Amino acid sequence: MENKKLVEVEHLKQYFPVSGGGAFNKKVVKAVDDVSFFVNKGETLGLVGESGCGKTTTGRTLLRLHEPTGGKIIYDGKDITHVNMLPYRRKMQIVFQDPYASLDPRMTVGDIVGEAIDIHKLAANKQERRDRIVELLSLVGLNTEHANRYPHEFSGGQRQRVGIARALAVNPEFIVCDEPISALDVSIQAQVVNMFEELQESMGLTYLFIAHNLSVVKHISNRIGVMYLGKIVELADSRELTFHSVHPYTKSLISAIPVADPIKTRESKRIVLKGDVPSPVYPPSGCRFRTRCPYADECCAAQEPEWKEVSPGHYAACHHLDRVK
Amino acid sequence: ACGKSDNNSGSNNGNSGKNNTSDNSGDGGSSTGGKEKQLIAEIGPNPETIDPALNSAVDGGNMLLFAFDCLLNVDKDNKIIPGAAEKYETSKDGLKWTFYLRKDLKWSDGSPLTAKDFVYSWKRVADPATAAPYSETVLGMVKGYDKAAKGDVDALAVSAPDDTTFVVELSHPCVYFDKLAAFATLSPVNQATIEKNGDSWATKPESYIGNGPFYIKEWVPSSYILFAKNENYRDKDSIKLDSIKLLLMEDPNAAYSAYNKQDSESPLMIKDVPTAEIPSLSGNPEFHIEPLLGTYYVDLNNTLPQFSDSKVRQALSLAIDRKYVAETLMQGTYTAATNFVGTSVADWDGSAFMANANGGKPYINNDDYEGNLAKAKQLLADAGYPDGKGFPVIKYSINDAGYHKVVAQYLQQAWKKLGITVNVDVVEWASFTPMRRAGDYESSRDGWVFDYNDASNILDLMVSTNGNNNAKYSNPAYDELMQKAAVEKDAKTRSGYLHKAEDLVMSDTAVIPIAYYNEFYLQSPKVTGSWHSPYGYWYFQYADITE
Amino acid sequence: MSEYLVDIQNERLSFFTPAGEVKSLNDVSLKVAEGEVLGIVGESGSGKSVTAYSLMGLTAYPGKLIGGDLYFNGHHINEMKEREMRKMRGNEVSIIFQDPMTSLNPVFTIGNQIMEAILLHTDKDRKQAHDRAKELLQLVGINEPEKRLKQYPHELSGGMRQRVMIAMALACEPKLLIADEPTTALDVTIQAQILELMTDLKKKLGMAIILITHDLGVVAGMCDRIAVMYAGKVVETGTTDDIFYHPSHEYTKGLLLSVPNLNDTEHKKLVPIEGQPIDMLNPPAGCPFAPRCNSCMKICLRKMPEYTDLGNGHQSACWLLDKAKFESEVQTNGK
Amino acid sequence: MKDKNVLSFQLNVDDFLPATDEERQSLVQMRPSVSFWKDALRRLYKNKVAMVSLAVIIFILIFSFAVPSFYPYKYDQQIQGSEYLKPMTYSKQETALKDAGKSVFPHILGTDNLGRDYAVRVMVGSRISLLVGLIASAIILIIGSVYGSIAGFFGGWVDLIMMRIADIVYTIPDILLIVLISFAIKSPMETLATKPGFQWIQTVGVNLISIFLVFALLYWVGMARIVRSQILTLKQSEYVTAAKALGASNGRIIGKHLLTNCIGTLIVTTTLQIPSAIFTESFLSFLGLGVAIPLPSLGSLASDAVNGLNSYPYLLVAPAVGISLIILSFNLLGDGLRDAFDPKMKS
Amino acid sequence: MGRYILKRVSAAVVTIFLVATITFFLMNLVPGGPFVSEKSISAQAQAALNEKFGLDKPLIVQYKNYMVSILHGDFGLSLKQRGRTVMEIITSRFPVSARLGGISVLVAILIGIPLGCTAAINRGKWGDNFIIVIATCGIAVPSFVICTVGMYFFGVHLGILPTYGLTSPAHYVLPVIALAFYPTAYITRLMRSSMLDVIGQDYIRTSKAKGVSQFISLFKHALRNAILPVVTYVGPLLAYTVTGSFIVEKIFVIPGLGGQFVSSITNRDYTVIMGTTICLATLVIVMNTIVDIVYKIIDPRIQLN
Ligand SMILES: Nc1ncnc2c1ncn2[C@@H]1O[C@H](COP(=O)(O)OP(=O)(O)OP(=O)(O)O)[C@@H](O)[C@H]1O
Ligand SMILES: Nc1ncnc2c1ncn2[C@@H]1O[C@H](COP(=O)(O)OP(=O)(O)OP(=O)(O)O)[C@@H](O)[C@H]1O
Ligand SMILES: [Mg+2]
Ligand SMILES: [Mg+2]
Repeated sequence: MENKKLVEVEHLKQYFPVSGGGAFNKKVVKAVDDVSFFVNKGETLGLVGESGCGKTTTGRTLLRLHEPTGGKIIYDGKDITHVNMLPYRRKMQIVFQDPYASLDPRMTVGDIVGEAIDIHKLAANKQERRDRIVELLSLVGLNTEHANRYPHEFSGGQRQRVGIARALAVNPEFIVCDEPISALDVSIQAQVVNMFEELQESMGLTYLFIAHNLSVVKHISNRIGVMYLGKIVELADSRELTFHSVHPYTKSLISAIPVADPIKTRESKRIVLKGDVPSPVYPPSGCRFRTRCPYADECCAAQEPEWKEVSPGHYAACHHLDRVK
Repeated sequence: ACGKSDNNSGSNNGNSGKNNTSDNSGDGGSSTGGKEKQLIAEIGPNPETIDPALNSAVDGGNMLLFAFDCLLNVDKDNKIIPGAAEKYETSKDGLKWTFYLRKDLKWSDGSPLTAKDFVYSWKRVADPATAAPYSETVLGMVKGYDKAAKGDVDALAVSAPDDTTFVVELSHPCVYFDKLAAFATLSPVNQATIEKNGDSWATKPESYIGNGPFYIKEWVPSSYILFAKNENYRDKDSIKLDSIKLLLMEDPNAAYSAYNKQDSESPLMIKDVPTAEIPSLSGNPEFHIEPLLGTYYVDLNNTLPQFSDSKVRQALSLAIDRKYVAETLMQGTYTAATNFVGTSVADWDGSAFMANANGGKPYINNDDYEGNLAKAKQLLADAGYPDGKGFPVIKYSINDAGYHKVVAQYLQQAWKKLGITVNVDVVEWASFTPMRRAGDYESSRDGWVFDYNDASNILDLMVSTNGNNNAKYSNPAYDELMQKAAVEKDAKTRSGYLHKAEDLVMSDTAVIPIAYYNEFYLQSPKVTGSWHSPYGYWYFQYADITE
Repeated sequence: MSEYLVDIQNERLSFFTPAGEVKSLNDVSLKVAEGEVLGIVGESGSGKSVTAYSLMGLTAYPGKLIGGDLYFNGHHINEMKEREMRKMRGNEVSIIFQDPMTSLNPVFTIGNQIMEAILLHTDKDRKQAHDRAKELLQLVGINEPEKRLKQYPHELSGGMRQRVMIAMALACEPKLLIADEPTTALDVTIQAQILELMTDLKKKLGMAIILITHDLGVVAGMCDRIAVMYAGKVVETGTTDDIFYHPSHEYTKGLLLSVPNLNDTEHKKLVPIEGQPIDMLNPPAGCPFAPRCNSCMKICLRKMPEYTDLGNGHQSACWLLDKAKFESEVQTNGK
Repeated sequence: MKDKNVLSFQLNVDDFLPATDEERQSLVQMRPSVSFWKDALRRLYKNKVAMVSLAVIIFILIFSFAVPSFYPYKYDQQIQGSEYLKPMTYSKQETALKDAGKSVFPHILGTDNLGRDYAVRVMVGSRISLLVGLIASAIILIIGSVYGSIAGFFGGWVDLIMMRIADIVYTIPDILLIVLISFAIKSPMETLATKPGFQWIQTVGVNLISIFLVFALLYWVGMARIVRSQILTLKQSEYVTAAKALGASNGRIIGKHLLTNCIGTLIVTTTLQIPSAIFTESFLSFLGLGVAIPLPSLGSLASDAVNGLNSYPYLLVAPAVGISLIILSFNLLGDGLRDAFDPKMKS
Repeated sequence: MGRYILKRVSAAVVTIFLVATITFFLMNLVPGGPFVSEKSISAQAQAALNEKFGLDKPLIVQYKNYMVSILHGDFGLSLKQRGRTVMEIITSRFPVSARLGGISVLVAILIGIPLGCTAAINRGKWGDNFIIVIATCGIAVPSFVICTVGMYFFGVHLGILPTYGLTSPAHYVLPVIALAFYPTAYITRLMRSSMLDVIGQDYIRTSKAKGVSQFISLFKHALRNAILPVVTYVGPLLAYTVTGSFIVEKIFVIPGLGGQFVSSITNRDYTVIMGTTICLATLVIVMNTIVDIVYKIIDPRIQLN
């Protein structure tokens, strides 16, 4: 795998105003707060974390679907934080979590897939457009006949294929996959995961793969970042992360995953965290995980932990890496 | 000498003793009690004002008759009889009128009423600051009016040599001045209350002081006005009713339902009868159709080229089947017109003005419609529009009330027979009058109800400078005739001028008279002793209710 | 009558929609013993929830029970009046729904909602009910219960709300708790908390639980027995270990294979179950899983297989099991 | 299957042969493809009430638009002597004609005060009322949906200001505006009416056009609010984000994705607007601001008839029933459409 | 809450100011004037009147003067009803309209809500269809038809109800029926559909699962949620009923504000037009604010902003 950075974000921040604030001190949700990472060409970077920790926001801000509050986005060496995105819309695409909400119910599947072709004028004539749609549909395992149908006539897995076909229509290099499988049945998830892998192989795609199911992310990703409350707390090679995680949050996350193996489950000890994820409007001072962390002390409350390289390519942000076992 | 010196204002607050207005609006108070005789009637909607000087409406005038007593009154037979003045005399040249007031006249609050009050009241009418709409009509012939109307009120030649004598000097003779002296605008008003309360004196029962047979006890705007017997009235013994309750209704259906309900709350008389119900009322003894001094006519804007030819106007006039309009479309509530002045208007000698017009013949023969129509077609051809060819579309403007729409639609049909197309333009009322007055129309409905029983009242309209000359008829010969009539002191000669003037109106077809107004109303036979005057007033003052 | 707490026999249930009859449950039989935890797993739309709701008489509007017998704790549900049913609900059997966000009434306080069930089924007065509610909140691990009781659902986090739901369900110490995907809407770490809590409570209170989920991982640690449903049918039942270690139905096998295992050190390709779930409006005559089954046989398309008993209560409905039997029978019969 | 087997299952070796892919796929029936529209229509078809309403509307359309053109009487034809005939009665002349052996078409609903056949007037009146309803609703639909979608889509300050403007428009007295507009446009309209092709202006009257203008200026607020709130939720949809990610312009997103997805709401609100427009026209007839005479509208017929209710109750029946029927059927059709377009209402 | 109300008030002031401004210029653009009568009055008198009421000044000056006097709480004198102040007219008429409108809306709510709920519970059944048909008819019949027919039938033919005025409870019956007819029907339909929505919600299922009876589940759990759209409708409705009662007021001879509003416009009684417009605009805004607050009380999730 060539180690050329395709996408890079530096100190990315995305704050959303929330209602209820006064005129001067507007309250904000720090959905993404100073996040830096890069994705190499042809690799898959996984992003996991609990609901509301800012995964989706990271993905969308990366595509400038939100205007970033701060930081830089670099694509293929070029800073795209403030440029006109239209040319880049052909290179960066997104696949959504909800296969029901992400397809316009009033459009045929053909038109949904064809919309990108229309916008970027990728087809010279109607025939060409139709051929291209058929090609795309067959790429994701649907057939020609499906082009004239409406999304509600499809099952979840098929819809997700349509969503992928739509993203592929512009021949992108980079796709943000925002929890593309979590709304699917267990029996269908594997189909879609396999398809992502096959497409990556055949088309040389680069993914940012967002999910909260660590086992799937681990399965598909080369490297994984773990997010907690707007920040990345640990980032490493996927196997390194699953077997040698150093951050207490990552550890508890891994232990919390239910294993489909009764004996192992009975034997293993879950690390059950106390409490809930704090509100991103009022994040805890210092280390954001400290309110639920078994190792937290005053130091954690006072200071934000720094980003440390634990081993080559394995980063984590925690004051007590030495104490965590 | 300043006329408003009367200092009886000191006793003016004493109204509380008699008027005893408990302020519980709504339930009509004790007036519906057993023995009390209350007449409930409907003579129109909420009056805009009941200030005698400001009123210009018939229904408002009717209410003024209850609350005020003018120098002279009108009796059942439309004769002028003494009112607040027991007698009057006119100087030989007809320029000086002296009224002798009765002794011991009192306001409704008990304070004395003198000739000075009349001086004040008349000057108030002339005062431009009052902006009385009728000031010119009723005082235009009084000496000094022109100055008074410009602000110098004291120039008006009205004076009170003593408490019971009231003298008016005229600038030119006016044969019908006695009728004006009975006109509600010239009612005496109480200076003290006006000065104390300003314009609002006429809005609150407690400050509304009059000298008529009744005083206002309660007024709930848009609901009712309750008049109670005035114990200070000069002739209180002939008043049999304890109170009159006027329902201020706008909707004829409401009035009609209320009348038909026939319970203790129902009016015994209603003025607004839904027109569509009239056919079913014919023959009903409670349904009255009585003449009203007034004519319903059509204006053709004389300044427009298509109407400048009197042949055209005549043709349009002749094409109308007035009998059909009055008797069928207007259901007999109007009378087909044959002249402009109207039926009941009196001539100089008291005979009917109409009987002496056109040598005793009607100007328009309503019995030969086919003949008229043929003549109309001929006239139109003569004017250069055979079969209406080349004649522009006529826009006929009306406001939406009464029979206007019906007549308009009939005209569309009638003039179509001449080959002329009519478009009807319904204009909202507040814009309608100014539009017509500005001559900003092609043709429109019009009408006039007399203020006083003299042909000049309507004939004046056609004078080229008259503000109500909506047709913009302009004929120097006519103007001259009317001018002569205005200053002529011999009644007979004057009448001759007026007849000539009407001849001109009719031969020129200055306007197209359609029908004469009648008043139609429902009145229970229980009401006795009341009468309806051709000015549109109901005299309930001396009425009684018999079971 | 039955020795089981829950005994569902050949239940058939359809939804009569304008589009046609949706045969949601086709001959479903289930049994739950007292104190036992039964897991029901299966695809979305396979009828897990409908089964559970029908047990409580809560079948939604166009749905109708058209066959079978349902017994709960000695009651014959089919014949119960609405009034008797109401006495049972929330008292002998309680339910926790999938989505704690929408399952609590947004306009009433938590306290009000918990106390409602207590006041309804016990003789406690408001004061006592209030105390009981507080106790319940402590039981499900919510601190500051006094304050929480006065809060509205939207002021609580998802995990907290699900605890409230559990507290509400436990209010009258039911004999059976139905948990319909109690953790699907929650985060993994919160899911762990809730599962832990349920395991604890089961131990403490000893009630039977029906745990509905489509995540095999969730049932693995908690359940005594598991029923696997597919398209309105129970295709396999057995003890947890039987299902995980000796799956005999092709769907169960596929399901186990298609989940990636976190502990795999190698990158293995996943083995998905190909195809799409069937349309319940036109269920096929044969085995509903046949179109997606890799070992599908001609008979599968035509006929629904009978249950084959594999011992120890392990039952499975698959022609492959019959095939084995058939072949052995053919061999022994020697033609 | 003739060869019976010894097994308890009456089976055959062949049964256990692997099934081919085709055989398997044949089981997976895909439902016949139905477009969104067809699906909605199908549901509408099944809704008896809506279909009856539709039939009534079509019936009314025929009677108001087609029948008057060959009806023996014209709406403005005054027959002197035939005033206020009761239904199915004849005037003297007509009786004479009949006696003379001529056929006289009966006055099915009688005649009015000017001797005009009431049946044809009611028909033409419904035509006018329907036109008022349809055109006014169309105007409201266009303005309201454009305004609402812009406010909802751009949000923030744009939304704030646009919605405050809507509040203000909502509060301005409409009668005042109607009077003003009918005057302001009078002379331009009349000049226009003299031009070939615009004669109809004279027939329908300037008042009616000003009613339309007032609808255009004032009554879109309700529609705009509804559309806005729909857009506010719809714009959060992932398919809108998807379109953005594809580089779609704002116009394309509003037109192609947002408005098409409000279509159910739009249709329903519009059908419900029709009655309110008819009501407004009849209210204005009550104020004397309605259609130009002699053209009738149901509102003006009814308000005229109200005046003679005691003597001619039958004159009220036809227009009142007409108004009620139109409003009823559009309302019920609107309900039906809502159900048909609402994917949640599949049950 | 205090801050919220402050915010609303300032927004309201701006809205009312703009409405007043627009109305002011609109009404002056309309042809015709207040001092028009069939008989022309003299030029002097006309001028005197204009001067008296300040109509002789340039429009912009009139506007300024008017705004300034409003700030001092002075709405001026009626131009048509000589001697009456606008304030007096409004304060005498508003209570009448408000009482009538209030009762009508109350009746509409008291009938509409139970009817709507009943329909929703019996969805698809005979009772539901019956209620729906009745309610739709209620929407379809114009109010002036109801008024007149009611008046003739109950008032005149049967003679059991008074036909005009508002002096006793019996007097209220017909006008209230006429005014409440449409809103009752509307609320019934609104209630039914929102009730159907709510009945399908998960928390209703939860309440049933707790063993709550159908009745309580409906009236405790569902109603409070389902009533929100009705609340939204009722707020402006009350304001609308006050203005929209023009026809009813006219037919039943009720001295209310609706009739006054219409007649002030047809009379070009400028000061009264302004006064009533401001009064009604205020009413609309106040009602909307109340709705928002009631909303907040009913639904704790709502945040006032
Ligand atoms: N457009 C927005 N406006 C305001 N707040 C937002 C917006 N989008 C997201 N947020 C907030 O930002 C935070 C992060 O949200 P985000 O959707 O990125 O989380 P996530 O990790 O994708 O969660 P999930 O797993 O639920 O999808 C949340 O608290 C969310 O409420
Ligand atoms: N109200 C309803 N109307 C029509 N069909 C329904 C209704 N409720 C359920 N169904 C149908 O019944 C079948 C079983 O539904 P059920 O909710 O039991 O599935 P489930 O196994 O619980 O799925 P999930 O995992 O998605 O909750 C589905 O096919 C569904 O379409
Ligand atoms: Mg997300
Ligand atoms: Mg379910």
